[in-house]
Amino acid sequence: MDLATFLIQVLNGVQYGFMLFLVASGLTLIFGVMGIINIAHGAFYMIGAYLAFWLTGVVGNLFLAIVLGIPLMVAIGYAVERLAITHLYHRDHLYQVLLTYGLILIFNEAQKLLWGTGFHGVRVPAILSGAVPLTDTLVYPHYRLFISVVCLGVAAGMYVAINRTKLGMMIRAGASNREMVEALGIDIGKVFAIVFSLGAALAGFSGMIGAPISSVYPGMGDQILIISFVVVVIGGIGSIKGAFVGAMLIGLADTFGQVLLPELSSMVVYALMAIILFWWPQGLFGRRV
Amino acid sequence: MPKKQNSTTTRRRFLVGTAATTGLAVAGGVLPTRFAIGAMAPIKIGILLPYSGTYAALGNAITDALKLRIEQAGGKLGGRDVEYVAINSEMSVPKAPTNTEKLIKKDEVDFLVGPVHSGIAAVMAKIVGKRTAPIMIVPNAGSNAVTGPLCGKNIFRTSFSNWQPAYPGGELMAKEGHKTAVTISWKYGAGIQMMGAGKEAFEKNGGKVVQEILIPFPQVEFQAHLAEIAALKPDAVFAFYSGGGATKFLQDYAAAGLKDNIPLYGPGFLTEGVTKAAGAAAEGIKTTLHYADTLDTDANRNFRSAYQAVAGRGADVFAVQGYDTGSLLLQAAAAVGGDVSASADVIKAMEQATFPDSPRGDWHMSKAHNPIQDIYLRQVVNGEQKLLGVAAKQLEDPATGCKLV
Amino acid sequence: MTEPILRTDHLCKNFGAIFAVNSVSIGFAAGQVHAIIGPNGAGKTTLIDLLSGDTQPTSGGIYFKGRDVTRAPVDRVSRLGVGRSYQKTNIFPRFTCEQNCWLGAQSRLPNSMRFLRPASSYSQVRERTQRALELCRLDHRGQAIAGTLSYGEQRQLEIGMMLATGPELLLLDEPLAGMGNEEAADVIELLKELAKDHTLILIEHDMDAVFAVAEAMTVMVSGQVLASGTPEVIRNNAEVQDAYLGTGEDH
Amino acid sequence: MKMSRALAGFLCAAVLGLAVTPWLAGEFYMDLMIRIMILGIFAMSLDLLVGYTGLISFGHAAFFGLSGYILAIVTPESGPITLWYALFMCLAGSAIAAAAIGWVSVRTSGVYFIMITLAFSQMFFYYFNGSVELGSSDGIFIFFRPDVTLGGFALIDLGDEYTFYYFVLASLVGSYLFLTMVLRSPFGKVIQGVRANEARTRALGFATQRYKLVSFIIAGTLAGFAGFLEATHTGFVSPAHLGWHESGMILIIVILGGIGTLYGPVMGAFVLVFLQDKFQEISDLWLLLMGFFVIAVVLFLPHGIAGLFARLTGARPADGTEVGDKGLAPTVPAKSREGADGGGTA
Repeated sequence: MDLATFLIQVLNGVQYGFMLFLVASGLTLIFGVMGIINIAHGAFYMIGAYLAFWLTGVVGNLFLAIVLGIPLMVAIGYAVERLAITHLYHRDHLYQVLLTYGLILIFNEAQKLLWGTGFHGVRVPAILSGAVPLTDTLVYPHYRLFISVVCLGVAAGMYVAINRTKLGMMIRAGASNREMVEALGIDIGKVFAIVFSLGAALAGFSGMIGAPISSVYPGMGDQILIISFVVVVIGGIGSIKGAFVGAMLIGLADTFGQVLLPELSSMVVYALMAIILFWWPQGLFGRRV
Repeated sequence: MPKKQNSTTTRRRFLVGTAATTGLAVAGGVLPTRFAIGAMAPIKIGILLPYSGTYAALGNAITDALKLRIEQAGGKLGGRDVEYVAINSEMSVPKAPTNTEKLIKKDEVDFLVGPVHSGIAAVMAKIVGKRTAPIMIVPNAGSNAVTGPLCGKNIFRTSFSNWQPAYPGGELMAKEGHKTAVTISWKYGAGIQMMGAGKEAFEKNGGKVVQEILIPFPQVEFQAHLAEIAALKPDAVFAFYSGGGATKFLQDYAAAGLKDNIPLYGPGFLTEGVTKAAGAAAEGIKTTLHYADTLDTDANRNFRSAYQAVAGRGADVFAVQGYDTGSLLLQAAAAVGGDVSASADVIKAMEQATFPDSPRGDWHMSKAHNPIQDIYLRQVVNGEQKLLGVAAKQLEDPATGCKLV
Repeated sequence: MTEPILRTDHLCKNFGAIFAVNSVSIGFAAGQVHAIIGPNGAGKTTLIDLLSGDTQPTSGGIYFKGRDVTRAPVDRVSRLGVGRSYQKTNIFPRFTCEQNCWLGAQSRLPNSMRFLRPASSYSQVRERTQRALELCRLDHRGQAIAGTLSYGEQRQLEIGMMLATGPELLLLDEPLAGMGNEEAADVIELLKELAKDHTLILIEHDMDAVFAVAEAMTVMVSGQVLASGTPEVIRNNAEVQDAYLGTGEDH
Repeated sequence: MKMSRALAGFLCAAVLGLAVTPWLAGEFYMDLMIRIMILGIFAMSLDLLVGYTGLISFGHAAFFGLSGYILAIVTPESGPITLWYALFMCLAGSAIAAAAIGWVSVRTSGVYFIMITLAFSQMFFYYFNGSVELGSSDGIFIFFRPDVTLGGFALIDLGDEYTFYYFVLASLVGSYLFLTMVLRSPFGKVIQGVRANEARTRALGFATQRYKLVSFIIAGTLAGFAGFLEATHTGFVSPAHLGWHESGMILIIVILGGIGTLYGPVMGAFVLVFLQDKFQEISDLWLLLMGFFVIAVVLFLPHGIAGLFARLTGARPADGTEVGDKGLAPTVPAKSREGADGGGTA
């Protein structure tokens, strides 16, 4: 592997990592603040992608579709939280996994009813359809760069929101001490509903913004779900910083695994996870209990 | 879809009867009973296809076209009504044995149509191959093994073997003057077999495959391998993906700028039914397949308009395979006047079936029960599969390992 | 002076920059009741956690009967003969009292990797369990679900579980916490009885109780030992009065 | 583990019912019962972890599938293999794998345990998925069922459906009795203590990690036994047998049946398989029905069928892990706070 190829692979790994971070951040937020394992997170991602496909068809522009789609995702997240998740706060993880597994089945079938079983592409907005030449044969699409920038923006936005806003304060407090928050007269139920809706919206947003490069098809949420969990667990459950580092590690490990260890490529990320949990049983940035 | 609420109760009564008269049944009392039922009861067609997940579109296309063909012939098989018992395979191989056994033993279907997935095909073939009934018809899964080592008297295929559409593709690549190539596909039966056939043909015709990339199924992250291809700079790339994977591969391949520098070839599935989703990324790609949308025959035009009318979407190769499955069933049932229990005669009729009205052009069964068919050369032009000619005339699968040959 | 049964040597435990326990060296004489007192946050519970093996020290050493147990995990410390109860009741609330004590008793089998015979057929475990229930005065409640007991009974049960392991030394973290006067009096009686054939190390805020049972005392402030000695010495130590006992007359 | 008389009677009747099934039901139902019984063994093995040791494994299918692959590898293409040899290889392989995975996994807890078991099973999945010699994602066949011959005479020929049926039935009863024995033993008491309050169990003098590991190995080996039966039954094994969907499905079965009861998960297998069968007949959208059903179970039947059964028969729980409302009850606060730092760290 010459240096140019190496750098290109690093670029690919980092970009994949950014995409993973976007999905995993919502997952870790819900995990960390509410203590809920939401395996329907991948389904939210899928719904986002389908919304992008559908709304782009209606309004003719992906960006507009995203603007319209996010409130829809928030609404879906809110409804799910109120109807189902709210019964899980005092239940064991086991039941959370199960109930959200049931949600996956329902969302997958609902997707089938609403949008059918075909697969669809979503056009890259014209303004971003160009590419940057990397070598004489290889170019790098503007849209991928755009996604990376957006992901960085989201990461920065989350940092600010969590550290500098009142909601962020409540979220931080809720994560560390639920009783105390309740004692302070804050409606923890409301905080949870907001967090869950935001998490769902983040997943949906990832699906929407990723739709032009992932394409849109049934069952697309299942594939991203497991790898997102790996990211979250490596980083330490509940840690946004951990999710970011985990996403980068997985993105790079997966990319280089494919090239250097083609025989074992898909095992690489799981092996990495096992190794990390062996040395850091709470993930890299997890809090010890 | 006709479901079988009534048959369940019938079956329960039948069970009680069996328990009471086991001796009688063993003595052969079952046969006349069966014929008596056979005269009036519908012919049962068990269908095991995916109706959810990534390949749901294939399952729907096959089912719709199969029913269309039988409806066109009056909705009866050999004068008997038809009852469909469809199970969603969910593309799950672990569930395949149960689903297959259920269709055979519980629903006692006369014909078993399915599947899409090669792994499930192998499971089904293994179960069906041990028995004399029902007769299995594979409307898609291309695993060479189904009409190779696993072939059987009562196992037919109306689609293709993985070898068939891939081999001419490899030839084409060499004929167009390419000396080196990289093959890329998923690491599973179909991918391995198609890449193998393409490589075989390419190297027989003077080419050299410099790298074989197999990505774990069903992963769709291609970036790392595209960079690898860009670094290798082969003359051409030979690829097999299908469905959502194909869309994504084509898009990523184009977006990485490779499409303009390194031409892409492959079995027709690469561009089949994905041109709309892939858009410009699919333009100009040449593939080989046993069907092309724009085949200029009455049979094809009629089929396409009829299918569009009932299904509400354009026909693709999967629909064609479903349609021909219907034709095969019609001929088989007609030959025995609807008494499909006489399986030797049914099999004979199926072996001799002809398909003059097939949208893909006439074809017939090989000794291994796989289509001997034309493979077309197509190119995506303005989002449509443009027919460039016949890549291989009446191509027959080598059927390696089949004891029927 | 005889070699103490348990001794610490410049024991330290810090969480980040904060020293919860700072260079503590104490010897606990065998057979004595040794109380550790001090204001909240003085590091008493952390010290007990270090002694029991629940927490590992940052530096320093712990020696039980001359044996280095500095890094020994809690289960090994327990098997060496150190029992402990927790500040916050720590029992198996869904088990019966008998089952709670059973596990303690069973832990004294050479090992519990035994799969064939029913546990109930081990008569020595059964007897031990029974004795522990009697000692903690819950023999009449053997079949009651632990979670349904009164608070005081749960504290008793926890002592019973500990006794079932047959310890030589008991670490008791505020055994009287949260109890009414009557319950507390019962437990003090129990402690006095246990003191007859066990070494006791206890943290307690109730000074009357402490002075009623303790034969030796250590005062901790800010992770360090302020003073150590007999109750008399401690009571009259000016520094202690300033730092902790304050006016001393509250109690 | 005292059980009520009603329950004991019910279980005896159930076994009797299973014993006569081949004489009453047709080929299909016999086949279905075999599948259910195998799933029952698989589910019981997971119950040992989830219901009695408090370890929620989301990768239990790894052993189920691995054992099938071992059978496929040791079975020659020319003829059947000796039952004892095949069984030994499958069980030993599963046990070794469980020891290796368990050794790493029991160091973690809570969500991390769920995830690390998932990670390991995914590693197995991708190993077999990528192994061309073993059929990659399409799977591999086992052409002959094992048998026991003595001087050319087949003593046990699992190729015979009836023999196989009773072999599986005996395995089911045997597994139940084996696990009951283990749970009554001193070892069983310790793991139940671990589940109820691990910290306390440690403080009482038990090196709990070792007990968790041994429990993990026993459960993995038993899952391997179920996998051996499954592979023998269908003559086929594929990567999907050890995928996370399979692990999730068996968890659903355990919870549906009632965790911490052993017999509950077997009933869970029974109900789920039949329900699937019925839902498939009712509607094309049967997965939608299944989704609502799963949610309903979580919300309204947290103790599973066994809990319902206990309520109906008025069975009194004998110990902390006996019956539904003593099990992993919904009132237990989620032990989910580990590692929550809620951001502020981006």
